[in-house]
Amino acid sequence: MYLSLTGVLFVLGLHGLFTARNLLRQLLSLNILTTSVFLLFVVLARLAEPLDDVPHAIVLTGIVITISTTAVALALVGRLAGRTRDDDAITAGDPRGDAE
Amino acid sequence: MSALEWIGSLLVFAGIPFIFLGTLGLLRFPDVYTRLHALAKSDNVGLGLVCIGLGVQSGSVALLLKLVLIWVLMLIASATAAGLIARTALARGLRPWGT
Amino acid sequence: MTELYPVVALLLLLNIVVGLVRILRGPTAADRMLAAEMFGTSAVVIVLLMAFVTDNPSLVDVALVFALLAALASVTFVSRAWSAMPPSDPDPPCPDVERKP
Amino acid sequence: MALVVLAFDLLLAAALIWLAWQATRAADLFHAVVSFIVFGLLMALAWVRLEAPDVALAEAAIGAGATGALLLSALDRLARRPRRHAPLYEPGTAWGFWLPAGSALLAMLTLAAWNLPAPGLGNEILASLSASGVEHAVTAVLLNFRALDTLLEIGVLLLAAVVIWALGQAPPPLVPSMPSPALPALGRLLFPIFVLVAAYLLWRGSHGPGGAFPAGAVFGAGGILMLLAGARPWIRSSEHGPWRLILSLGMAVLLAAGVAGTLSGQDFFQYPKGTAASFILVLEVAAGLSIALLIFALYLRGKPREHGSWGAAE
Repeated sequence: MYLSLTGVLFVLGLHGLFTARNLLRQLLSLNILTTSVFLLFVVLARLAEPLDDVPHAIVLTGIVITISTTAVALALVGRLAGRTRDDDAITAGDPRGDAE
Repeated sequence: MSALEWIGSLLVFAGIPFIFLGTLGLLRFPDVYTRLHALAKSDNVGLGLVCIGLGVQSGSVALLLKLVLIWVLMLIASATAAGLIARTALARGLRPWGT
Repeated sequence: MTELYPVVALLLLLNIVVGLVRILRGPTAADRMLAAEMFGTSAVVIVLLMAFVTDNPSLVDVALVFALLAALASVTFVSRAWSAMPPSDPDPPCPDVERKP
Repeated sequence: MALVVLAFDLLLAAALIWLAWQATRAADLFHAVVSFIVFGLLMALAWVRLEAPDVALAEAAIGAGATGALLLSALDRLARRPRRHAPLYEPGTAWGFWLPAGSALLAMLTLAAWNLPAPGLGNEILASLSASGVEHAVTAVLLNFRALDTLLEIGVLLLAAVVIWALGQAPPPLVPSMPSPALPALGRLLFPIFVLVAAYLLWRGSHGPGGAFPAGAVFGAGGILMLLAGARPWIRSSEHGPWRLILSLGMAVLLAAGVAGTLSGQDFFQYPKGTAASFILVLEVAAGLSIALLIFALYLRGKPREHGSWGAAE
């Protein structure tokens, strides 16, 4: 069951990563993609008998790596937004609640 | 089933409806201020009852204290957040409902 | 009585799912943030119940970390994100409830 | 009872998929970010369900705390841009392509996942756990059996901080539209508890879920909270010599421990017999401190300024 969840999240993340025009959205998609891979690791660890702890440790490492990549990407996006006034790549949309 | 476990379970079950009521308020109340009002009070009463109930049920003082710490932390967090959000909302010109 | 705790956890999860409607509908950013905060409370209760059902005291630590970091998201929201949003047009009144005259 | 558990799992999975969808497709950016934060919250519940309390702890500390704060703060740079009616997504990526392609990919992935061999290192870990110096298997893997991974991971964190500093000065934060006296009070009240919980998690690591990563993340989140509450960050360009040292302390100590093994004629990261417990304790403290400061440094989004206004209270 959680295996199929992994697949669905993976596809959703991939879709967002390829089609979103906004860098922050792509970043969120990338994070969802990573989470789905973590989920696969943990599900497989649970299938093993007895419970396998190595994937857990790897996922812990992965979470920390993910936050460092996210932080670097956010800093870069922030710089880009500061540099270019009007760029399609970082069209930030309107973060308020009433868009569209 | 000892008396402590009964009391603990009853407290837990007494706390759950408060959390549901908080969500009801979140969904049905008309503006940010009333929703804040519903959540900040109701949810924390529910959480407090559950924490104390589980602590009583476990029969361990250390665990009870830890659960109470969790409750106090949530109280601090939600009280501050509610105040901050309401203040900022007012400063941004969000008019309370009915005015 | 402990046997009923999984049912309670399920109901609380349902509670969160129902609350997702508020995130979907908004209407203001503050409403979404509030809903997220509410999920924090429910998630803490679910984790605590799970800790008792599975008899795993380390899950209480997970709840503790949740409770500790509950304030962080709302504080960041208020002092960074929300203050930066364009204040020109006022937030719309809630459309799903009729306003009193 | 099994039915209740199944219903719980199904509901959780449905909510996660819905939130992932919202996070990638929602029309407005703030909605997407909040969806992602809630996604992280529910993911922690999923980790708990999947009997991975260590991962749940890390997700709660990093996902709910640091990532949320990072994303929400990033919005302040991006939020000021005028509203534009550009398409949110690449044109030409029609459903006619993505629906079959996604289903096909999904089918292949599921097939592949079913055919993966189940990892079965559990017995080996249990067998060598007594020699590792700690009682908790995940900590043993992280800091003894696979310490190389941890070394490289801290290396990546350090690299991220260096890259961010190299981008230039940290942008000055915005002043909130309505400063509240509650905020500095919150910082003063909560920071000691943050430190206490971080120390507790570090201590727990040797015999239960916990350890350097959640501890460091909680400590770092405490630093972020203090910054939001208007405190001045203590990492100053001119005088942050000691802070630079602590930033690289974890990396240095781990590297030293690894090389020490090699120099004494053993394998890389093989601790002398009987001293593994103390080695791991030293490594945990160093790594925890470093991770805390690194996460804080990541949050600053640039090289700290020497002078000038920092916190909201100034």
